Amino acid sequence: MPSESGYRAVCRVVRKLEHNEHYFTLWLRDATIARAVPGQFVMLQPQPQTDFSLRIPLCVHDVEDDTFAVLVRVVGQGTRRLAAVRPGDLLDVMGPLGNGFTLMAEGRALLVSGGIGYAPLRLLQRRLRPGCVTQWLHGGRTAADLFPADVLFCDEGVAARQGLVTDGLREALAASGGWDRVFACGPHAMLAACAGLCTEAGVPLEVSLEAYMACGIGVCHGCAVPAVTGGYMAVCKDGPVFNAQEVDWNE
Amino acid sequence: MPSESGYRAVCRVVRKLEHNEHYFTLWLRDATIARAVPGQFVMLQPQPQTDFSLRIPLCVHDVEDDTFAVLVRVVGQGTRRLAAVRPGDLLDVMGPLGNGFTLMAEGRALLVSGGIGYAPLRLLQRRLRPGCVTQWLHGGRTAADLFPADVLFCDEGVAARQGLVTDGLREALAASGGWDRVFACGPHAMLAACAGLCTEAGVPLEVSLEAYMACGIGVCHGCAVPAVTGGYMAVCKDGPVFNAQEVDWNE
Amino acid sequence: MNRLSTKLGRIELANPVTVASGTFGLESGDWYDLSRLGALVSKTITLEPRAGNQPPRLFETSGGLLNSIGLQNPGLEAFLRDELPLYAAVGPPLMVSFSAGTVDEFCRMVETMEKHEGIAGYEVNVSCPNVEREGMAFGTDAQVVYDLTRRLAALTQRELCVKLTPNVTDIVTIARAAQEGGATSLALINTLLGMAIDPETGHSRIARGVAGYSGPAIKPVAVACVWRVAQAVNIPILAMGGIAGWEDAVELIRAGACAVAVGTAAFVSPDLPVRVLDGLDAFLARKELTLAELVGTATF
Amino acid sequence: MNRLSTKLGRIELANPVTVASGTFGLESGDWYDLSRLGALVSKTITLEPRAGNQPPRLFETSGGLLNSIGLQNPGLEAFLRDELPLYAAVGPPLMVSFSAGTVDEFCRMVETMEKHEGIAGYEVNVSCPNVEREGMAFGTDAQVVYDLTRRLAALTQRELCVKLTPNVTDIVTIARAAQEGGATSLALINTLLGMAIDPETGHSRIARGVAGYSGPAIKPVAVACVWRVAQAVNIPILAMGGIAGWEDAVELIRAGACAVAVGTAAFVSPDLPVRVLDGLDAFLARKELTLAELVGTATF
Ligand SMILES: Cc1cc2nc3c(=O)[nH]c(=O)nc-3n(C[C@H](O)[C@H](O)[C@H](O)COP(=O)(O)OP(=O)(O)OC[C@H]3O[C@@H](n4cnc5c(N)ncnc54)[C@H](O)[C@@H]3O)c2cc1C
Ligand SMILES: Cc1cc2nc3c(=O)[nH]c(=O)nc-3n(C[C@H](O)[C@H](O)[C@H](O)COP(=O)(O)OP(=O)(O)OC[C@H]3O[C@@H](n4cnc5c(N)ncnc54)[C@H](O)[C@@H]3O)c2cc1C
Ligand SMILES: Cc1cc2nc3c(=O)[nH]c(=O)nc-3n(C[C@H](O)[C@H](O)[C@H](O)COP(=O)(O)O)c2cc1C
Ligand SMILES: Cc1cc2nc3c(=O)[nH]c(=O)nc-3n(C[C@H](O)[C@H](O)[C@H](O)COP(=O)(O)O)c2cc1C
Ligand code: FES
Ligand code: FES
Repeated sequence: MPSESGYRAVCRVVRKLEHNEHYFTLWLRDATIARAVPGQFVMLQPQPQTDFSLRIPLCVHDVEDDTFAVLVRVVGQGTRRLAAVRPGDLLDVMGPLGNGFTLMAEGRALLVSGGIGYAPLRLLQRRLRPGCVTQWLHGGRTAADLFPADVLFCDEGVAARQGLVTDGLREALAASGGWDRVFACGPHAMLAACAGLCTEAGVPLEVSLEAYMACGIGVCHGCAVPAVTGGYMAVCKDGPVFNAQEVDWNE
Repeated sequence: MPSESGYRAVCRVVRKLEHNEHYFTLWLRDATIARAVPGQFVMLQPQPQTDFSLRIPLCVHDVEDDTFAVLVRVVGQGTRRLAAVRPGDLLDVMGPLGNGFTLMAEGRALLVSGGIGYAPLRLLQRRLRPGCVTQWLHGGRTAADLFPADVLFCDEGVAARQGLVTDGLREALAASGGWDRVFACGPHAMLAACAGLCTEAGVPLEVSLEAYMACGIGVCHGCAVPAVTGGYMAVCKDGPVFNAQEVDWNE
Repeated sequence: MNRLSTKLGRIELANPVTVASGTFGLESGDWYDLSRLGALVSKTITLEPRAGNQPPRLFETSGGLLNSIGLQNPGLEAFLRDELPLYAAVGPPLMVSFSAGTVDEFCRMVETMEKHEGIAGYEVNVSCPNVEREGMAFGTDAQVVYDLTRRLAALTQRELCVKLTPNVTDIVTIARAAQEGGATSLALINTLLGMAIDPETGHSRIARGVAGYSGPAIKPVAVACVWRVAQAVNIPILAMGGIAGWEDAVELIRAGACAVAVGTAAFVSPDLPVRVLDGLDAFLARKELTLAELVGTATF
Repeated sequence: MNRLSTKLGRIELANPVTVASGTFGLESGDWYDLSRLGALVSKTITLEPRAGNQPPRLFETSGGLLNSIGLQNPGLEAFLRDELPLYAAVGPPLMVSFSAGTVDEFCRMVETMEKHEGIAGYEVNVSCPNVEREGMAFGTDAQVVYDLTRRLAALTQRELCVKLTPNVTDIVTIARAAQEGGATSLALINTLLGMAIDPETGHSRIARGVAGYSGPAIKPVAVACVWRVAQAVNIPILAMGGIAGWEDAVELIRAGACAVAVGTAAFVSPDLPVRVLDGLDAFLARKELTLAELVGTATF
């Protein structure tokens, strides 16, 4: 994985897709960051910044030549400000940061996402495809949270199955054929449930975690996640991708 | 004078004139505020406000039917933010606030301004005109600070006389003919000098003062200016126009 | 609006929203119906008139405001004569904020005020950083606060609210002292100590140097103070410090406040108190909670 | 860059800009040439390794940051073995920030560090809650600060800088106590106490509740503390608190600081320390001043 420690660039927004009032995708141009591997993230700051606010951590959602995409869910002031960005605008980006998912050369990979957890799995799915069989289960609380995947779970709308994406995971793990690895990203409770199901089924699970971040590079110890071995790991530096067994899901 | 206490409106910017990189004029539509008399001011807030910042006090520079103008000098964050406003945008305005200049029905009035002190004298000059003889002396530190007036003072450019506007005032007061009243607005030091000259010449002087403001309506006691009688007056409520003799210029 | 009713010590309030002393008060009546407030709080009054501090008295910083008004006020006599009747006409219970340089003077002021109708309670301002008492506010010494409160408590059956400064090592100690002295409620927080200097010229932005710091920037400090004090006392808390929207009021109430006051942010939006009130009401309706049920519900 | 040179007690610094303990340190080397800094300051180290506090540990507020890291660090032994050599390789003098729960433990740490080269001085972090004082920080009690400083001063000829908390009634008293005990410089300010609560759920934004508040929102408090302390002591001050640009550094220097540290704002711009340095240099050149001439030039 490219260790671009210390890389920071002012990137131009080349394209913006507004999916609905809650989600949008920005495509930015930077050849170095576009070398990101699936699972890595960037720390992004709208330019120019008039008042103090921390950078926003966002997964690399996709890459194309010298451009990369972030899929953003609007949740608060920072993401709202980002939603006002227009093509042609410049953004100050640090990255790519963190580790990445295990890129299997072959085998059967199950992708499980909830809500904005969809973001990092897009690039993963594209990179796994050549040699792997993949299935992508995606769940959303409302129809606005749904994106293209193999099976959708939602209590709203006609395109999706009723219920939780973890119900889908349970079924998929029980079905014959088996899976070599599960990759999951979504709310913490969903990931904890995935961890339980995969442990039971004996299938390795890699999760992409979120935590409140300040530095994004392992300096501030802000993004701590409890380790099964005691103590804490840094989501930004030791992750954001973890083997589910490394994480203490009970704390 | 219209006492529009408690009037507050969201006004549309109908026109914007950028004079140079330091000054611009905004025309806003609101019939009530457009009834302002010369010398009154407004407290203006860019909309929507994302983070806390006080309102910006600005003199009513001119009025036309149901619109009014403010002439703004860019000096810091608030005025910089205001400089980004575009026609069609909305601004939250409180006003008109404060008292006004004495509107002489006839006689000879001398207007003296320095820099952004030009702002309130525009409307005054227009309102005095029918019955009064007026002369307007305006001074600027640089050519960018110059606006149309009868005599300009500046150490830069060809259109202006060298020296300070107070030199012009001294001459004008010494010249035959005499003046019934002087109206001045500008930096504090300039106004103090004007006060000295007018006292000497025995001509009444009205000054429009500035002070850091929070409320704009006489509540917070923030905009204090020392009174000759001891204690303080509130620029926002007892002014912004004062008889020069009311003010303690030495403090 | 029954769900909004609350109690500040000895007085019942129709709702928990009021204005912070020294910011928008009676004058807000130009922007909204003042009688909608749960209570009114006067500017801080002193026995004698005060001219206030030399200007400049204000400076805005990122997210906050520095002020050094110096308790400019017309003095007790003029207040009782000219302003009290105006407050009384509005309706909601009035808390008179007052301050003094000595314990005796505090007492004399209460004795005088006790002779007047239309005062529901007192907000004892022992926390103003802008008046000289060897540079330190009255409210920084637990023993002094206890003695003062005990003397005042003996003089009145009205609500006795002590307003605390956050500029102390342990606000909990001071809060306990006020409670033990007989305070029936506490108001917190007054301004932090702050200062700003013009980098270009070196001039202090405020003539007097160190000033009082308020506004959204101090909200986290207010929440921490309210939370810590609420754990330690059993008298109600009137909270203020950086409220700029109803969410901030909810935050302070969850931290332990029974009532809230809007200060600095109302300079920008004079109708903020009623917007806070309406927002709080809608929040309680949505959560199917009464205000009393919301108080102190912060969890870890 | 001669005009930038300064002295922090016993050590000469090529320039006054460093990094605040616990924020960007060595790692900033990925963004700029670390050797340009006037000094380096380590994260706070404790005798034993510390896992730190339960997450969430961070929350952003308007203009500021709440943190509750809980001094997560690998412990003194691992620090001396793994990190000290990295600092030494950079060049500028290193101040090791350290903390402990008892006076004896503070002393033992200095004794151990004295045996190692590459340490120019100590930043004694007395602003963290500790065991001997029932959760109150060491740095809130003047007598404790005096005793501790005196014990430490006897153990070293290196720079002895005591880092003070603003969460006290009178920071001047504490600063004087440190000076009398033998501190050769002071660092101020550490974080304010702050808290935030999710209005919707009532959960504290920080697992542990009350946290440390830093960033631009606390700058006016830092300026006031530096100004007041500078009037009262004659040892140099290393100032921090909300620096987000060179103007803020000028403000703190005019208030009385001989050196400044960049903290929270560097999370947004890792190269902020050198931008502050360059801006300060340009300012001094324009004003035809040396840094020493700028120190304490605030006027009223
Ligand atoms: C490694 C990582 C990758 C992420 N990838 C994506 C992504 O691809 N797309 C996306 O939309 N979001 C992603 N997030 C979450 C995103 O960073 C937050 O939603 C965003 O920072 C919220 O900022 P805000 O100012 O809009 O919200 P705020 O108003 O600050 O807060 C809204 C909510 O977001 C949480 N939050 C705020 N700041 C952070 C932060 N710095 N880190 C984590 N949570 C925070 C708060 O706890 C709160 O619940 C990722 C987070 C991490 C740590
Ligand atoms: C009654 C009155 C009428 C005014 N009329 C005009 C006008 O017509 N046109 C115009 O361009 N300016 C006018 N001003 C000045 C204008 O209000 C300030 O320039 C503006 O508020 C500065 O805001 P800022 O955020 O851009 O600057 P800041 O970065 O906040 O400060 C820049 C400078 O402006 C001063 N300043 C900041 N805020 C205020 C304030 N609230 N009141 C006074 N001074 C302040 C500061 O002391 C500083 O020196 C008037 C001021 C008053 C009091
Ligand atoms: C301009 C101004 C004047 C104030 N005057 C007083 C006062 O007279 N008495 C008092 O107790 N508090 C006074 N305060 C403090 C406020 O009542 C309040 O405690 C503090 O500002 C924190 O709340 P806020 O952040 O909402 O403003 C004043 C604050 C400001 C900004
Ligand atoms: C995430 C974080 C961690 C910190 N860790 C320490 C520490 O270990 N030791 C210390 O003395 N100060 C620590 N501080 C305080 C800073 O060094 C500094 O004193 C304070 O943040 C004020 O400066 P600022 O506003 O520029 O950040 C920390 C601050 C932050 C934000
Ligand atoms: S965000 Fe600072 S250590 Fe991870
Ligand atoms: S600005 Fe508040 S009294 Fe004038």
